Amino acid sequence: MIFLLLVFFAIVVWLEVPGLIRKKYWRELAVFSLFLLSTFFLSLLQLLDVRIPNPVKGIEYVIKDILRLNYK
Amino acid sequence: MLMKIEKGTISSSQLLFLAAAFVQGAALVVAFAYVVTKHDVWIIIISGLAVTLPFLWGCVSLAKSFPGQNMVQIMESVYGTFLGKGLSILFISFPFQVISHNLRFIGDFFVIYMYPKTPLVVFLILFIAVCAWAVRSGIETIARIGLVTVAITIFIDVLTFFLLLGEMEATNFLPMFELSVGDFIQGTHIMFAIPYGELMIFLMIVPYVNKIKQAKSALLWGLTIGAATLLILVVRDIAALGSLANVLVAPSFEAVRLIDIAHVITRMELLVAIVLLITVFIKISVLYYASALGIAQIFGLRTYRPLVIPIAIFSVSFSMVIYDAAAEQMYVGANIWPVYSLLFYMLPVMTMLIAKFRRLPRAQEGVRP
Amino acid sequence: MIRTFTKNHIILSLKMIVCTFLIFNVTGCWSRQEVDSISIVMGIGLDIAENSEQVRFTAQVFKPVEQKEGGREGGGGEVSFWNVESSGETVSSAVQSALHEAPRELYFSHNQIVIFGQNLAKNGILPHMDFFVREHSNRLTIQVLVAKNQAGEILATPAHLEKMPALDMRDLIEAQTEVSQSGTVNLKQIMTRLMSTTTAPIAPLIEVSEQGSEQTVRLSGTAVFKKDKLVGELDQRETRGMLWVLGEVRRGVIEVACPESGGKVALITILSKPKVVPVEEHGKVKIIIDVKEEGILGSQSCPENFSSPEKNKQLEEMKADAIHQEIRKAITKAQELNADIFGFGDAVHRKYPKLWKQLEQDWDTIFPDMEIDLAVETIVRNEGRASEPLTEE
Amino acid sequence: MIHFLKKIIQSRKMSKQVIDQGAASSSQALLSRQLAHNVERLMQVFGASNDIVLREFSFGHEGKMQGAVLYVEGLANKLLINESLIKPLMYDIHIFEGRLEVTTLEAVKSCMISLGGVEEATTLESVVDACLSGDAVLIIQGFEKALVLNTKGWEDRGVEEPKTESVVRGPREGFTENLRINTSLLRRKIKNPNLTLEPLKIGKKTKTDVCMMYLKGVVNPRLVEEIRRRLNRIDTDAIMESGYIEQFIEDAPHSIFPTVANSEKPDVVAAKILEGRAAIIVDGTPFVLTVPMLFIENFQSAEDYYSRPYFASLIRMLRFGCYGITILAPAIYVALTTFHQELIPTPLLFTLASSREGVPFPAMLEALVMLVAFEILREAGIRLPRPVGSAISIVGALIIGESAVAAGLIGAPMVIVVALTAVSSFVVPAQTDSESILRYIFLFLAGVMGGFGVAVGMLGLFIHLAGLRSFGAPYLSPLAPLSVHDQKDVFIRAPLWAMLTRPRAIGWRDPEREHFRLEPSPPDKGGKSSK
Repeated sequence: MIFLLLVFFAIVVWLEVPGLIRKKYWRELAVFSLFLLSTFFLSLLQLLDVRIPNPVKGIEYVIKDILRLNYK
Repeated sequence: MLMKIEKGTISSSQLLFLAAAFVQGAALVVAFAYVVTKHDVWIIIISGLAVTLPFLWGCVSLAKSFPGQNMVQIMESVYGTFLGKGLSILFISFPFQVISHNLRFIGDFFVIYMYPKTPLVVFLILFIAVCAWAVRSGIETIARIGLVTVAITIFIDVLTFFLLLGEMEATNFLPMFELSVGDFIQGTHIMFAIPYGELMIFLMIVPYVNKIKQAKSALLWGLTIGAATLLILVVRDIAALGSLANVLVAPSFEAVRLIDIAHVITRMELLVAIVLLITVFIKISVLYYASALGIAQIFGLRTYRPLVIPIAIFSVSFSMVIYDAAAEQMYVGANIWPVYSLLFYMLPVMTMLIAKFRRLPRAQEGVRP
Repeated sequence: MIRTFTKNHIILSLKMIVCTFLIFNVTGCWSRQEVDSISIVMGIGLDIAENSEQVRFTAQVFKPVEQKEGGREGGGGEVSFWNVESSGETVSSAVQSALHEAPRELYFSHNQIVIFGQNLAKNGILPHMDFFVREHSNRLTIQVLVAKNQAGEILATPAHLEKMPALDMRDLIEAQTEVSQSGTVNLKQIMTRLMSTTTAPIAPLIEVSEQGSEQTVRLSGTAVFKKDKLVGELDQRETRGMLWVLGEVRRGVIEVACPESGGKVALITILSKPKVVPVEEHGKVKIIIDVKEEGILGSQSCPENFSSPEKNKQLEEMKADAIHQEIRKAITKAQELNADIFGFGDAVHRKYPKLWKQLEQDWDTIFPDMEIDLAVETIVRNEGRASEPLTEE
Repeated sequence: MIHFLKKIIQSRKMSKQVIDQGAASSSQALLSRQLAHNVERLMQVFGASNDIVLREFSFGHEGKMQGAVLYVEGLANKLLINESLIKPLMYDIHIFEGRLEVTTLEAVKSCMISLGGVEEATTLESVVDACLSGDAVLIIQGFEKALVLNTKGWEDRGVEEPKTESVVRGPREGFTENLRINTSLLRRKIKNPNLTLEPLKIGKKTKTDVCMMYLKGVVNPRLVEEIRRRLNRIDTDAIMESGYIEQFIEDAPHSIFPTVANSEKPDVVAAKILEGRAAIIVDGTPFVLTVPMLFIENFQSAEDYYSRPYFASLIRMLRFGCYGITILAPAIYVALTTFHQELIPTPLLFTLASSREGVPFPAMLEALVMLVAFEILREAGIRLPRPVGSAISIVGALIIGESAVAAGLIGAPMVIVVALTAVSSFVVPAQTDSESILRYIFLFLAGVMGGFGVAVGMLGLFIHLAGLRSFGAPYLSPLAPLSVHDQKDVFIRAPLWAMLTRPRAIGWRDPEREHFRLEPSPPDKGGKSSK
């Protein structure tokens, strides 16, 4: 599975990066790399069954237990 | 002045259909409101519309007073670069979250009703792949699909409505208005926050309408048509299913399953699944496009295209973790999310007020004749 | 412009390919099932297993017969069904354990009927009903029946016209609209009644009857539930009495005695329309039932001529009286059983939502002594083909 | 890596320049005054080809003048050369004897040669080109110029009924391989001075005549400009057929959908030119290209417009339906039988289950095998000589239809589905390539994901089509950017008197096609005169 993930990300890089370099879109490349790296780690963690903090749980906690604004 | 990333333009009629399809994409989400308001859902569909129309009117007025600028650009010119970027990130995080939620809804629907043994992630990946394709093709392509989507949706909804006439009972709506004020407010809030108010995201698209003057009426009509479709849907479901509509995950799907005319015209539920698929596709694509474009603008990029695939992967990952169970989804959808989303709905209202206060659009016009 | 377009296409097609390959590898072949790898369930019977508290589950599955050369199917007399039996604590576990016996997975989407055995129905059907609402492939149009004794026995009775008993029974239920003497319900209707706080669920009763050496199934009246437990039954006339109120009499024959000479007149119902109106009087509710019926004269065995307006009127009155009696009988029975099979509670709820909040808790005590006004209006439209009866002159 | 790529590109450019220069130096040479020298150089160029005829002769007063005629046998009209060129110069010249001195090239051109097209050539290259395109070249001793005489006359196929687009009602003529005949066929349809013809020569080696035709005033000038740009871009050796041009100028070369239309019928091309399109005619092929192409053109047949509108509309809708069937039928069958058995009516499911019983393959493989078999049969049927072709179809029908089912290899319903698919594919012949490929894609999606896969595939297809453009016109034009007026010619074919405007995406420069109120109405009956 991890191998597949690597292959997938490699293909994404291979598809996107040359075009960006050819057009000299350095800024775009930087942002792209930033996003791709973070998504890569996110999906890697998911594959490894690491519990990722659930943002919805956080929202629920803030609204329900701290602010007490929820309906029911 | 930022360079224009999107070069395409859409016509105001395309905007109308896009907005209508966007609202129609909420057919599944109405289930949140069912839990709260039971057989009076149709009331909150209308009251929610009544609340949303002025809100949306305000949003489009804001866009019109800054012609050619989308929300991210407006906020930068209202709040200045630094604060503007910060608030833009907040604003863009909204569609970003909504994508994942909708993705999860549609994935869960297919898993529950049609593919009980298939892993959820398969649906998420395939679906987001198609959306990514559409987003990369640009807003023009998405807009062209809008009309067909709306036409198919209305056709199928009306068709199934008539085919189900035999199963319907008017008494299912009685007693009317059997809901407390609290439930009514909550229901209206749900309708505002989940299907209707999300049209706010069209603030990212309105600048690309070729005749900006018609954009306002197009958007408001789009919302109304979408709400009318939801109304047809809800009336059909309640009339056909009665109190069962409150306990089923997808009442519209179950209602269509009841169609059986002489054992010949029967088993038509695939139609509903297709309608859901394409309307949710439009909804996700618009949100997706808005977030890709917004992020590109926040970072000052010249194209949003490289961001499309990372956002797709992010959405899939995110929608895998947001809910542990469908019950939680129901609870959050009905009770937490409407409150939470006010944080984002505040943004255009606040921007409008501050822009009025600072008399911003006029000052800018003075600078650039 | 052209270049970017090209590039996009390569990227996207490649992406699609990558995605599909990913999907291929991630897992095997999930929800795929060939037609020849499933058992198509046509009918389900649920009983209580002997000597235990478990559910005995009977599924009638279609047995495909391989087509021979030229497309001709095997001999006509061949039985093309198979009843799988299994038991378990819940319906789901029983379905699972059926796979110990059945080589192919059970497939419920084409299920036509569910039969509850009497013992099981007496213990309550709600625990078993949940399966049919939750499991995705069950449709709400499934017909629900209650067996006079064992459901498995009913499913084992050979069919005469259709290939399978389940199909035969489905047709039988559909044919009931011609006589209107059993209260047929599908899953949606029974679920709606179960979800209501007061309305009592009903279901048609089915039994095996011996006709000479042949066994057949027959519908005989209606089973009445209180909440989800079987409490009693209505005979065929009482059933029709109930159906008049529910507005489900489509066709039916009412026999009345000839007023002057011996013999009977059979009157056929064409149309019927009830009106159930709850009325509040001094904190008490009363139900007013108004049934309108239209029909024709089907046949008569006496030599009287009913073609004059007076006679016709007389006939109409007699018919109204007969219907009145039928409905009264049903009401009496329902009040005896204290089961609101007519949905009067829901009618009150719809009209007086506020009052209902007070009544809802005490409905069990209100219903048996409730005042019910009944009015029946009938019309005899015509006398059929013959303008005068056959008489010996 | 990029540096490396740049290097490659640069080196390629340089080598090309070298070649070009070399070619220029050899053929750009001017003719000399010496006849012998010219002839020698020409023979050098042509080498040993024995279809080159060189006739040297002397003529004029006392045979003082030396001349040579050069032409290619088979391309030039021999009779014409003998009668109108050699004979006047060698014999008729004596009529003038004493009265006129025919000593200049001008005199030869104006007095002696009884041919229509005569031009002067000064370079060796133009002489060679002229020879190879069927002209005769007259070179005379003492002059630096040669005369190029239009004697083109090779064997041609006559105007015949086209094989690909047959009609029941409508003109029977079709384009031929000859560019001139083709343009004349179009000119005969549109007798309008605005019908403009722009000649071009494409192909470094073949020098194929290509000609763009459009109706000035109706066509969008930007479209013409764009076509010209794209045609001039083509820098290739050979143009064999209009398909070569198509592949060099199309908008979406990676799409399975053609964005350039072709037709063999002058009436179809004329109608398209009148709608505001441009035609590209290539010498040597009866297939004329028209651009821009819209997706709905695949479903419009010439006959729709010649027959009455009601039946035409019905057939139009049938074609859309058939397109759907031919790409989706096997996929839907597979999706239904392997994923969504609940959607099959119960009695039909019994039949299907019985017929599938004992079939050894999964439904998807079954469908795949049958579809491939169908493609094989079709290809064989096309390639084989006609008499054998029909035998193939009989064998195919027997093997697939009868034996495979009887042997229990294939279920009978699958045969029906594939047969329906195959027959439907012939209804929309213009889309054969997209049809056969999409069919497999959808089959694959259906086999893997069932109905969801098919629906996602349809969405993808729609996105793809909605994103396509053909020379600036959105491919799904009257549908996807909706144009209400143009709906008159999509699913229904409105009466001609109701189609008042040209398609919005194409001919919007001169939108009015005809005057409205052309609806015919008989004079009032029954006494009241219409006056």
